[in-house]
Amino acid sequence: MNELIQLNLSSQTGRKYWRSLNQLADTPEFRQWVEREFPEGASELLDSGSRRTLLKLMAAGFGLAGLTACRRPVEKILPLSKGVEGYVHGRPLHYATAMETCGIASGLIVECNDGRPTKVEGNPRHPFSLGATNAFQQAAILDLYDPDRARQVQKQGVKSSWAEFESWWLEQSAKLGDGSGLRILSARSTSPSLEALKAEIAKKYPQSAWVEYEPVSFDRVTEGARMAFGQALVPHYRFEQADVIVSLDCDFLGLDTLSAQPVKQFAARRKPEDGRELNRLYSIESNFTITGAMADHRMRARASDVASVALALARELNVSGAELNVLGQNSGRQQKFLAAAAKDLMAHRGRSLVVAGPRQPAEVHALAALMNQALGNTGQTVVYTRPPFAAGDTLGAVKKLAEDLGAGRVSTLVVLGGNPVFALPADADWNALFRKAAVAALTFDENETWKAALWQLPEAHPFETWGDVRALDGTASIQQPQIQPLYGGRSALEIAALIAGREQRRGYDIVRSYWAAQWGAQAEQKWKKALFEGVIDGTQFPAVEAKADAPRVLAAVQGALKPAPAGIETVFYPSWHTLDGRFANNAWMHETPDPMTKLVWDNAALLSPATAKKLGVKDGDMLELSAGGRQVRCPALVLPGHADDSISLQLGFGRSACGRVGRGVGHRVEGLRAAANFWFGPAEARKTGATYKLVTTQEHHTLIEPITGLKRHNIVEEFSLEEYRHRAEHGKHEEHPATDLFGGFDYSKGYQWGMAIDLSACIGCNACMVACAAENNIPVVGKEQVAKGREMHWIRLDRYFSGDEEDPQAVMQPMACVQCEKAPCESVCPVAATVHSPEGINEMAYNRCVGTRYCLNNCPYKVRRFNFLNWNKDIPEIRKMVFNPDVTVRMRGVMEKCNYCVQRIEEKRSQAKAEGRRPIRDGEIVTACQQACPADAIVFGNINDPESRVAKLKQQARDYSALEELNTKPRTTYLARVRNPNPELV
Amino acid sequence: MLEAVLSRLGLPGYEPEAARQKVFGVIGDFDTPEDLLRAVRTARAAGFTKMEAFSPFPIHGVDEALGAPRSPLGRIVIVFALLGLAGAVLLQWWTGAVDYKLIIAGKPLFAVEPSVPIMFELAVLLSAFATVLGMFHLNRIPTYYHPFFNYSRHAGASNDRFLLAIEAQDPKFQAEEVVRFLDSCGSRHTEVVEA
Amino acid sequence: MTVFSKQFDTKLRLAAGAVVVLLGAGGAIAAYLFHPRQIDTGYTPVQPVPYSHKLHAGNLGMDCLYCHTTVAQSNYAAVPMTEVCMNCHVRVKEKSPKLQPVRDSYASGKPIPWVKVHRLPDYVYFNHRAHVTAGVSCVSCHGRVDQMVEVRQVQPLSMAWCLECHRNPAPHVRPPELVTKLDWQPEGDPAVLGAKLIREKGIHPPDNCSACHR
Amino acid sequence: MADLAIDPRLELNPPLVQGGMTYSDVTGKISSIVEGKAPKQWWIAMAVAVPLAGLLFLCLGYLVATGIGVWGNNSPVGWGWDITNFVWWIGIGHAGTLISAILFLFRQKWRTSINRAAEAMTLFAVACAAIYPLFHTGRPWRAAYWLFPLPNEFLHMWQNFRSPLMWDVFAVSTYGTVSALFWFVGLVPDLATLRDRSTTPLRKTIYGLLSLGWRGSATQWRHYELAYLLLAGLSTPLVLSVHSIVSFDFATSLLPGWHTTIFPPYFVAGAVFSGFAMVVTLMTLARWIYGLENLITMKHLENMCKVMLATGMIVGFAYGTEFFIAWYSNNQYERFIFLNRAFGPYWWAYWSMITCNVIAPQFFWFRKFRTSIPAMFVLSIFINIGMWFERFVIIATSLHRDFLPSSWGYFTPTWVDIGTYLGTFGLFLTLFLLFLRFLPSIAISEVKGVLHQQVSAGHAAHGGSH
Repeated sequence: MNELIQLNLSSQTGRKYWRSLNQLADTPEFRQWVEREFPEGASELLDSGSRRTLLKLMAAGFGLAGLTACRRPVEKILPLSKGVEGYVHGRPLHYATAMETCGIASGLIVECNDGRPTKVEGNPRHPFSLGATNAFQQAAILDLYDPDRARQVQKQGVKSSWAEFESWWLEQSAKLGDGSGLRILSARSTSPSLEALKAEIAKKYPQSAWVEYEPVSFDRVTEGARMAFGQALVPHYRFEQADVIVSLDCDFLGLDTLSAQPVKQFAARRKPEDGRELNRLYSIESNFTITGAMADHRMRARASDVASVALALARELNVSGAELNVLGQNSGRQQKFLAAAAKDLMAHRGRSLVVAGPRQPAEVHALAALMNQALGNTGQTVVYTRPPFAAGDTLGAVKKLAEDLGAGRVSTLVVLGGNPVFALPADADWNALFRKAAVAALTFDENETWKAALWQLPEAHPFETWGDVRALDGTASIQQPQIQPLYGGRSALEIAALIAGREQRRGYDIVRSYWAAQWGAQAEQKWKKALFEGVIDGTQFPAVEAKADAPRVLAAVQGALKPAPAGIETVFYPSWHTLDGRFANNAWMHETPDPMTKLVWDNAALLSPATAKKLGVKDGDMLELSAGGRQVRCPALVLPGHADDSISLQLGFGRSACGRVGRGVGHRVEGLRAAANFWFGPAEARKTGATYKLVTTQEHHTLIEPITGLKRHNIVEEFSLEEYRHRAEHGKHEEHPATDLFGGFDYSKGYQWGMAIDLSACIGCNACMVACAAENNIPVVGKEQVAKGREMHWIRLDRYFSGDEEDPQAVMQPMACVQCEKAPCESVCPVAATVHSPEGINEMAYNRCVGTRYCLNNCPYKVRRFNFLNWNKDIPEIRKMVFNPDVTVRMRGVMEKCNYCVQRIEEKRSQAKAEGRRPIRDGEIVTACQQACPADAIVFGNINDPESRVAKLKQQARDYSALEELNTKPRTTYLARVRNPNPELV
Repeated sequence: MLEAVLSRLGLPGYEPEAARQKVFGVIGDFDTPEDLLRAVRTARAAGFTKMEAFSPFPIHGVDEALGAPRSPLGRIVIVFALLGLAGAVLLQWWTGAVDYKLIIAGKPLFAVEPSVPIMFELAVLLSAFATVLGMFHLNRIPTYYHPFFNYSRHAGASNDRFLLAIEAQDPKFQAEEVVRFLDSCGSRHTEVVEA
Repeated sequence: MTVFSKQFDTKLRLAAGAVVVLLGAGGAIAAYLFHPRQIDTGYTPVQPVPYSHKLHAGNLGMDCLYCHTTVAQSNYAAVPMTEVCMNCHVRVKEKSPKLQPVRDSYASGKPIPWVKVHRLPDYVYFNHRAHVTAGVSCVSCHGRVDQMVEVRQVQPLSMAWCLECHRNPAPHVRPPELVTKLDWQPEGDPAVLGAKLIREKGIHPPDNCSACHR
Repeated sequence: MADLAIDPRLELNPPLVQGGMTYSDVTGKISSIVEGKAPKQWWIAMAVAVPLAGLLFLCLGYLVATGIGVWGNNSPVGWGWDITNFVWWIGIGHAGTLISAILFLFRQKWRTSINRAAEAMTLFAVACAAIYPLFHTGRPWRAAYWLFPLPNEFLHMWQNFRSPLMWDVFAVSTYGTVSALFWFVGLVPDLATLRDRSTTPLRKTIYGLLSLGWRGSATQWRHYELAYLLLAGLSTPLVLSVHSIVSFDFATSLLPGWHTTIFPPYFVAGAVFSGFAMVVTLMTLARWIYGLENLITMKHLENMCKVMLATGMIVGFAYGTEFFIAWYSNNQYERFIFLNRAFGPYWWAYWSMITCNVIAPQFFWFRKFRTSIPAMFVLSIFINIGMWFERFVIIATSLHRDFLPSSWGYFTPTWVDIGTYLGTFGLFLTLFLLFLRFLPSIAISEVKGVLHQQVSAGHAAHGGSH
């Protein structure tokens, strides 16, 4: 294969891959390659001609992409032998499916080009996606093609096969009897079919136990509900109904919800033009999260102090009528804050909301529930349904499992997904415990768990397998495969079916039969409908009438809550890069900076400037953290606005057994995480004296210049609601009207593309960055190159802090090429490689560019990206299958940048022409960033059409151009950030 | 064969025997520029017209004394300078505003201001070539064979001697006459030089 | 005495002259040979199946769209699936040895490895749909395929060549329903009709970069 | 003989040719450099220069094979040492033509014994400079021909003549060509001298061919002098235009610190400044190696020191003006960029520049320094360094902190940056040493011309004898 890969270096586009399915068919290289890439059933792959196989075959074709040696390379065209319904060569196919992370499911629509899934979008029909996606869902597509996935059934590292495993299982199961020796440890699942299988297994092995574990779980939410209402329930917040929101350590816009829904709802109330009153967000948190950044008022408090803050707030709200005695002492400032917040809440009875974060103990959730009840929000802004998963005391179950394993009571342990050995609480030495039983582990990559298992089974990617999921509100979706398992992996469902002793063990049969049973008669068309729409109607859970007996609950809460000990504490957070470690081998996620710290390719111990001073550390100083006799090391990173005496740690780094991308990236903090301090708890922090290189994509974090101390205006504009109203009445006042020195091109005719980005809605969640990378084949450069300032993202999120360093405000600004009508980059290019289209797009002709980088120097927004090296050189062949065939893969030495997804524009244009040369409708063209954005902060369209959304937005009083005085006439303008502060607190 | 053609054409060095000139002229050798200048003047007075002086550096007045016309080089250069200027304008206007109308920074397709530098550079480039090549042409160089080099002391002309040649074409040319004449002018070494 | 003979200058000048002439001629020849018209046209690879467009499209008068079905829907004018060949060839010439590869492919499901004739660089995104629906005939780029026994590239397909038509499309635009009538000629000057259609349908072929390069 | 044309202004005091040399002494002295054996110092110098030149090609090879990423360039600092060195070398390349052309037009006879070497220096400096614009591009193999307006049947694309880089292409190539012509024309009579002096047929042939059969006839001198005058007249505006156009690369951008109207004069002055510094550096060496004290006299050197003092003052003034305008413009970005130069992360570069360019030349106020070979040698080196820093400061410090604080960065060179730069020195020295060895490094015929005027002036002074 090597020589083929080398030849392939010359290839410039992903499109070529389909073109050259050619040599595939018979060459010996291909056969070897298939053997290597698809060890499972290579033979049947080569012979059978079934649809999926053929599509897979095409995909595999990328392995031999374009042998372009001479002037006229002999290229071949391999049309299908027999037709595939709905497939037109060159047109993408879209399939609805769904994906769950940590038990939170979202509906997706996946685009497949010639059999290769290449892009993920949200499913507008799905209540938790509403057409948007988050960064992780965007990046999931890359994991599909991860060459380092588990790709071969093994028995203790020795090549084996599914057949052998199944026969092993048969004899093993014979010995299981009532199943007292059988334990199943699975990742959290909401799959109805799996639920059914669980029941079967429980019937077959009454003494067996099924443990569900997620390192990032929402158990405390349901437990809180249990405390308040006596039953495990999931609260569903209706942020779009709430005028006032108080968040108790809940990053509901970020990693504490893992779906687009809350953002959609929240952002809908941050757009003053819409006529609806702007909502007001009070946030109480220890880490500075993007929710905190969106807050109108923010209180820094250690995670462990949030309980007392909650009590204080409850008292202010006079929840029970009875006097509450509050733990600890809240400072005067906090008192003022809480008083104002409480007043605000009460002023908006039934239209307010108190939300608590999943890190907070059940008591706080119970308190929140009581407050909402007292405020009459229950049934209005918050409704409760039963959880779509088996809620319970997971940590207890895990503890029990450890004991059983230790005591040798477990003969057979089946691990279904996840990476427990890496992520389970550190109380026990799981590596050792796993040796005490016959462990069969189904894992996605060759991770720590895989290494510790007897049977090592490759798990299929959600896009490779049939399945079903339930959204948090119960809405079910069918998960349909986009491509056959590239490495012959199987799904948890299929293994469960094996354990349950089913005859029908193919995912399709399992899911199909389950739903057939549900539907009975018209199963057929319901199935078709479900597949088509991506949601199964009528599956949503009914709201539960939840009423809490306030005094009793309060008493319980008071009894349970203890004052938090003073001193340093550590708090565990999911990571923006790896989530809980599952994306640790995903280069896109590693290179996408953390929204607040802008850190890439690492995790860090975040602490406040004051705490840093106290510990005598600065950025990059290695800290040793210890708790309960366990130590971990993690480099310090100062985050303004972080709570004092609190250290935030991100999970999912320092993977010892991982693919090429993630191995040894960052520092493992799970080693500190026991049941006792599962989310937070006291710890000692010590400076080790060692230092570590942390790389961020932003060097300067405020709009205040060093040396002069002046603030830079005209970059990010912010108004308070009053200022905005005043401005809206009096209209934009032009300080110095710009005059042109020379006439220019007339942009008044035809389509004129433009964009408006609403800083008031943008939460800085990175979804647009990853979506852009996926859509535009943006390369990954790695930590060292980012350190040199060579990251390639076409759209970046600039984050600026303002105000005092200890307790600042933050604002996010998505910055991509703003398509200046008078583009400074164009006039300086000697070879006219970047010129303007008559429709106002600043075009970049890669194949003309010679790479003088003059345009980069002359771009005031610094949004141009240069291929300093051949970033695509060492990409494994299989990884190239993710390339978007409509976008050129850039070679070394050329400049690149955002072009408003011109490939999408041209596609719609030619479609409109084909349909009788009709005009392109407003909203028909959607850029990748816009499509992904959960906050609807990005609007694209034809500014020449006064009726278009974008044209209307550009009429708004808060519309402005960045660096306006340069008179570059940007086509992308910004809508100023509007804050809605409580007059009592300013 | 080729020889024959060349001699038919009578190209330098291949002239037919008959046409071939025997004597180039008489060359005298002087110590100082002043002596040379004086010699030239006397020769002119004596009515000699076809003369040439040779010196290691230009001597002011000699060419006047020899009665040489003004050099036409200046006029040649002007012409080429204008050509360069016009060429630059045409290049930038035609490529930008006619052949491929690219919208660049929303600027006019052609304007004088940004065209000035290249107009200037091309004008200078062409005139420089005109100057050098024109000079070569007027001086008939490169010409590697010249009867002058047959003079035994020609090397002095590039060192510290100042030579005067009275050529055979001169109507008043009479070899021994001329030899005597130059000696009389103070020539250190006079000899008849064959062509 | 100089080292150069009486004849040296003449020889030198003649030699120089010769060099100049040779270089000039060489340059001219190279320029001609490397012109896209020479290097890119005429490519006629041997196909795995001796399929004759002349026979099918010409003599039998089959419409291009019968096989190249996706031309109006997709960027690509897909090469037909083996199925399509077999629609007829299960009955017609079902024994012909020439058709063996086709029957094999149909049986095994393995594609027939057709050799690509019209190839564009990877950074060029040509869209068949856009051209065909605008009324640009197959013949404009592919020539009289209906007269070709073996398909041959007849146009350079260079950027300069594309621009020619994009700047002056009139001679190449016809009513869309006639695009596959390779022998069609309007009465009178095609440019006149073309100009009319362009006006009516508002066709403006772009000549900006991102029209073809993305 | 009073009628002899003698320029009355020629009060050559002290005489430019000393030691009572005669015409043939001059010829002999200068030719001997070429004819005799190369001195030890020459071989030592070569031993240093050639390996360095090798390093250049090594680095360039690695660069082309791997990509610009092997340099320290990044975003926002798209240009680093590459363009810094380009501008620096081009600047150095100015003294040659300037000395030759402008001083010639001003009838500054003292130019004669240094102009030849200075012109050679120009050519080699331009050669070194020209390397960068080509190799700093991401795809040099394309840039090599896409930068020139050649009709192209494949692409049918033309250049963007609005781009200052395009102007550079024309300016630099024109400058190189014209300088080469100027230099060669000047060489022709001296090559004839070498031809006539040479003993071996090989030398006779080579110098014979090079001297184009020059005879030194009055007719030839007539056209020759006019041609030389015209070339001087053309080169003078050219030399001024070249660095002005180089400065447009920056002046026409909108970057604070670049977007400045004083750049053209400021750059030209700087170029002359550094050019003369380099001439002094090289001349003091050549003088010492070949014992040319009588031809490159203290007067020559002192004059050059004066020029350095003058241009140094101009440059210093420009630095001041920049700050004043930045303050006066009341433009926040403009103000910041200049304060950032002096007090930002690159303060050290800025203050090195000030020390070398503004403070160092002040010593030339004192005759003692103007006439001390070691002093002027050291100071000229200082000035060369200072001028390099000037370009670095303009390019790197303006780029590294521009409009959006979010995209600020920092530039650090890699070993390839350094290797390439040292390499250009190797190339430059190698070429210069070869020139010294094989061509007349001083304009023989011109010196004789001066000597002649000296002599006749002498006669005139004595009331003219015989």
